[in-house]
Amino acid sequence: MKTATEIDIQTAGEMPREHYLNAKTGVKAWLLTTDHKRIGILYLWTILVFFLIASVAAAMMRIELLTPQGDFVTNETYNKLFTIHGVLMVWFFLIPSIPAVLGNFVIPMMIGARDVAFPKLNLLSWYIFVAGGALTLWAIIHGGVDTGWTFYTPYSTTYANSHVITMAAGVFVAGFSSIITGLNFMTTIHKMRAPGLTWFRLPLFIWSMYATSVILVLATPVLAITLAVMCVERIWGVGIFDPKLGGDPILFQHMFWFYSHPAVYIMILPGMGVVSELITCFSRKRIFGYGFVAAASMAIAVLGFLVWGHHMFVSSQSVYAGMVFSILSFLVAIPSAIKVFNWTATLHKGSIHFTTPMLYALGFIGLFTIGGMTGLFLATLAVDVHVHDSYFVIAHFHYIMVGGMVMAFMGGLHYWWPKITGRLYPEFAGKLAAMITFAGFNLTFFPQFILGYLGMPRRYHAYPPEFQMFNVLSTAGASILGIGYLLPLIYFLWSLKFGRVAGPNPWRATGLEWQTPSPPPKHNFEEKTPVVTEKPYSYSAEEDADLNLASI
Amino acid sequence: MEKVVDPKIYFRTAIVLLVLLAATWMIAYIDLGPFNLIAALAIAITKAIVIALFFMHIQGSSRLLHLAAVAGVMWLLILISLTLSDYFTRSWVQ
Amino acid sequence: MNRFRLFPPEASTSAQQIDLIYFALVALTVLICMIVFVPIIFFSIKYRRGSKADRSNPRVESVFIESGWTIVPLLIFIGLFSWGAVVYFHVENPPRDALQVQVIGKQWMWRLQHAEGKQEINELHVPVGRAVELTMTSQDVIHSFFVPAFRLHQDVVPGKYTHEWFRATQPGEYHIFCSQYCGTQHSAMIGRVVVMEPLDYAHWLNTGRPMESIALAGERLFRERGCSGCHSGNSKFHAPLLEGIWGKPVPLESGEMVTVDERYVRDSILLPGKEISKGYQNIMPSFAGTLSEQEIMQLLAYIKSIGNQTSPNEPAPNASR
Amino acid sequence: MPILTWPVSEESALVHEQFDDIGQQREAAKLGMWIFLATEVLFFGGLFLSYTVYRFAYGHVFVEASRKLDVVIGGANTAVLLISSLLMAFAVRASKLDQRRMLTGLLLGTALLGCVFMSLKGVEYHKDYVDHLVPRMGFKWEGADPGSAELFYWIYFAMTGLHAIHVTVGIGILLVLALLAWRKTFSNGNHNTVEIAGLYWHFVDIVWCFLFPLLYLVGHR
Repeated sequence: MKTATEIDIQTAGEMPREHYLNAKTGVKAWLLTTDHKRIGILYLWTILVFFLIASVAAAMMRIELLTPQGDFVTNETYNKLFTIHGVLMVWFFLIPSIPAVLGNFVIPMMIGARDVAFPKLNLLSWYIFVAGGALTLWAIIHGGVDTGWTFYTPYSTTYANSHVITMAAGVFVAGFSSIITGLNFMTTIHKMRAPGLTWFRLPLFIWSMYATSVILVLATPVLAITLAVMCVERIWGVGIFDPKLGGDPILFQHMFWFYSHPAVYIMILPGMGVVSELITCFSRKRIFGYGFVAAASMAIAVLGFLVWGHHMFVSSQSVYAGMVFSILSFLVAIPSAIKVFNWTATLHKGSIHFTTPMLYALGFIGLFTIGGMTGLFLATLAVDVHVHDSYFVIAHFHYIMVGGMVMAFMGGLHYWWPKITGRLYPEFAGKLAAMITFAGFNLTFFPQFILGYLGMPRRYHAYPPEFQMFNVLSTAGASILGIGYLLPLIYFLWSLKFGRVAGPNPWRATGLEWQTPSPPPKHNFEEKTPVVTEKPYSYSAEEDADLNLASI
Repeated sequence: MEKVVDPKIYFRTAIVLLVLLAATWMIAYIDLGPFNLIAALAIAITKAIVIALFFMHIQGSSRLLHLAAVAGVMWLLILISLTLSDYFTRSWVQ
Repeated sequence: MNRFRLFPPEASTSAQQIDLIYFALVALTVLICMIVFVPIIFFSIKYRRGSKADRSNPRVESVFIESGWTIVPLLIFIGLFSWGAVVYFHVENPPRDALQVQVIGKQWMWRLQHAEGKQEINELHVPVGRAVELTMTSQDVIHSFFVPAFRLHQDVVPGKYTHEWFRATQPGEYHIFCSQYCGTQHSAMIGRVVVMEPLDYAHWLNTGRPMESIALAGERLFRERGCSGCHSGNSKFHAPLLEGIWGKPVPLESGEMVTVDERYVRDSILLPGKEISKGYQNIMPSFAGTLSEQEIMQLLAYIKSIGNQTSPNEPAPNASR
Repeated sequence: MPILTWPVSEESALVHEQFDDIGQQREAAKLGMWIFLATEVLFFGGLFLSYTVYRFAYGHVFVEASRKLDVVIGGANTAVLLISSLLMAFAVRASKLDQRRMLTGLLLGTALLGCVFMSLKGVEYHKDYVDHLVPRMGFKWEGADPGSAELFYWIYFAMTGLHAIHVTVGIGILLVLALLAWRKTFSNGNHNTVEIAGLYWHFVDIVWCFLFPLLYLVGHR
């Protein structure tokens, strides 16, 4: 594989005539496509819709929390708002975003394949995703659900009087979309790698997507059966979680969190994969400790299944089980620590280009470190007794989800935008948006750590007056964060028409996906698929010391 | 042409399975206390392995398929064992 | 209670212990953030694009460093885990001499009852310096009794009793929150704990209508609902006697042994056929639906009181029942 | 597909565009199916977990409740499914040997045994309904602990119901395959689909191998 600088730079002036976007145009061509690249774009537009709805719900909640009294929306509406925010963000934005958008687009190209293993199944997974989303939106329009995204029994089965069954059905259906995506990626990565592309020459994004697919495939079915059993108990009035029959509501929590904790690793692992790509490309250097970072992804996937009990330390789970889950939760933090340290070490002796994706990647490392460390507070039994179900938990998982996953998704989107559309986004606007997002995010969620330890419970519509100052800070931050997310939406659309033509490899990156024109042809590689001969990220910081990526 | 399995293997597998069925049925009529459950599970696991090996052609297939076959069951054991660790130790509190 | 503050009041013994671990974790977080942020900023400046730093033969692999930042965090984590677990174990096990308070969580209010019988709604008056044990259950959904100032937090689950205890160290008023989402008025299900000097507490206890203690109320119910009809020495029905059985193992019809505790007595009241004592028939009527959670707790307090004395009138001939 | 001029071995005509050769395609399909079966194991796993938890909690009630189930129908059903697995295995073999009529017959035979299983199941469900064992639908239980008994029967109907749905889907697939086999779709080398359907059917049989002893033979009869 040629080193970055030798790749002949396609004269950046003109777009390739024939590529996957204009191969077959028309709505029908798009709705019946089996091209993994087009399916990725379909997913991008779909999750954008859900992200906007959930963000509106979040904005309304933040406005409500400006004042201690509940005077912006009623109790009932507030409960429905945080359920909408939770369900849509978790199942219809965070889980599908990197795997279904960037993963679908980039995985086949990165491993030198013409498409995923089962293209028709891939399209079916999008249709199932849209069907699940439609069901969930139908439930929201017809009055919403007020159980929270966790659907805890016996409230969800006996006492809630909202559209629990419809929303649970929507999530049940969307779960199968995740399963199919996971199954597709695992088979693709196992069976369709380019000649010479052994497991230890795979880019780290592929390793983290493989680990994510393992979790997608092994965790989601348990969510499906849990929601199905909850719905049956709600319809028939009798079920295994009903205390009147001697059933145990805690069993629902066990089955729900067996899925939902690995689900948070489904959300963060792809982000880690993207950051590994960005850090290496923009510090022009091979990753530090490739084997350890790849193994850390797999370790997170496996250990992630053993720790769910830390959600239930105060839920009358036995003290001894609490101790088992606590020590296991500490163990799962170690692979994440290894990854962060390895990214930091990669910067050593690199030649660091502060392009927009790099800003997002560095922001990710900063915020993910804080998010990860606050996770240790929740894994420590004694401290979790105090901060469980408080705003400390809210701040923790938003630092990882918004500070980590969404920053990485933005970084990945900016990094592969030239490959997806063939055009470059405006560099200055990109950097501006990244910094606004970073500032707005910290102002929004750092006060919530203090609020959490003060003891403000989560999902509160009204709160004692002494918590007001922190909530006002948080709402102020949320408005800045909102701007930070609107900017990319604007300049990405702008760049579709006016962005400069990017050429095959604007970042001089070494992945296989950069050795084909952008936007790539329908089958990714016109002649025969490339052969891989050496380890990934064969950059040389010395040569690229004065290469100016940011200004092309 | 993919290799084809000799019918005698299929017939032998079916007979073994039916014998195991009869065994699990008969053992249920003897009061072994807790061993009833262990015997029933052992026979059921044997039947599952026999079906997987011969009817589902796991025997002689790639190691990857072996792994995929075992993975689901291993994760189910994780779910059951850690959940039971909660239920068994609830009564330990002094 | 509503003054602005940056840190919750430390108003109970376990509060200090938990805050110590909290500060240790905050210090560790700051340390790890420095270990990550300082090198990033340093490298970003030193090795920025176009800078004239020495970039020859960079290291990309070092098993020594990797095992270093795997084992060191592991050791720190094991230390933190054990510290947290020890404090957790202490927090979860009430001392013997604790004041007994029964808490019933019901959709969107807390009903608390002291052993002496005094009842309170959304309020809890306790003496400073005395251990107080809460026996909690819920009438409908899962709630969670949360007093931030005491670092006290325990879910209240329908169908079972959960326990929590605290020893207040500072007089004053502190918030009670419900922290497990329980429906429309979840955020209205709040109250306050009033920690008083022991003298004021004793005075407060005696004001208001003279209340019969829970055990006395239980005894009254024991007669009114006809329990004493069977469960007494001179009854013509063959039913197990309850004196002196509390905490002792009792043989069941199915051959297993079960210790007589809250769960067993509550289940026997609501589902009499569930665990029948050896040598008895399944003739006891079920009281599910006719007894409220509060009344069950009162009966439990009474059965516990007579269950702890050695049975005065019968030496133990039928102890083998 | 571009019409290739030189004679093509029948196998390479079957290769989808994203695969390089037929071996890779078949191996990928098998791997995909086995991963799907892993998700099915975990899908049934939720119910096996609740069965395990409540069996340890309410063991003796489970024993009485299980005795009221009709073990003869359960045992017969197990035998029916085992034999249908045998027929399915021969069907896969016939598809590889490109014996069209044998393949169609065996597929129909397997589907028929599936229908026998379902009808026996229907009879048994009706008998349970008549015996007042169906939760919420006239459930009556004189024994010790009606709540736990209702839990057992709820789990019984949930597990066997979910399994019955999977058997019905399996029968549907088998009938479609029989039709396609009759129309020569699986001739000259395109036999992998039959093997994939076979994997699904054998999996459904394995699940029943666990359901029968765990539900019908709890403790000793």
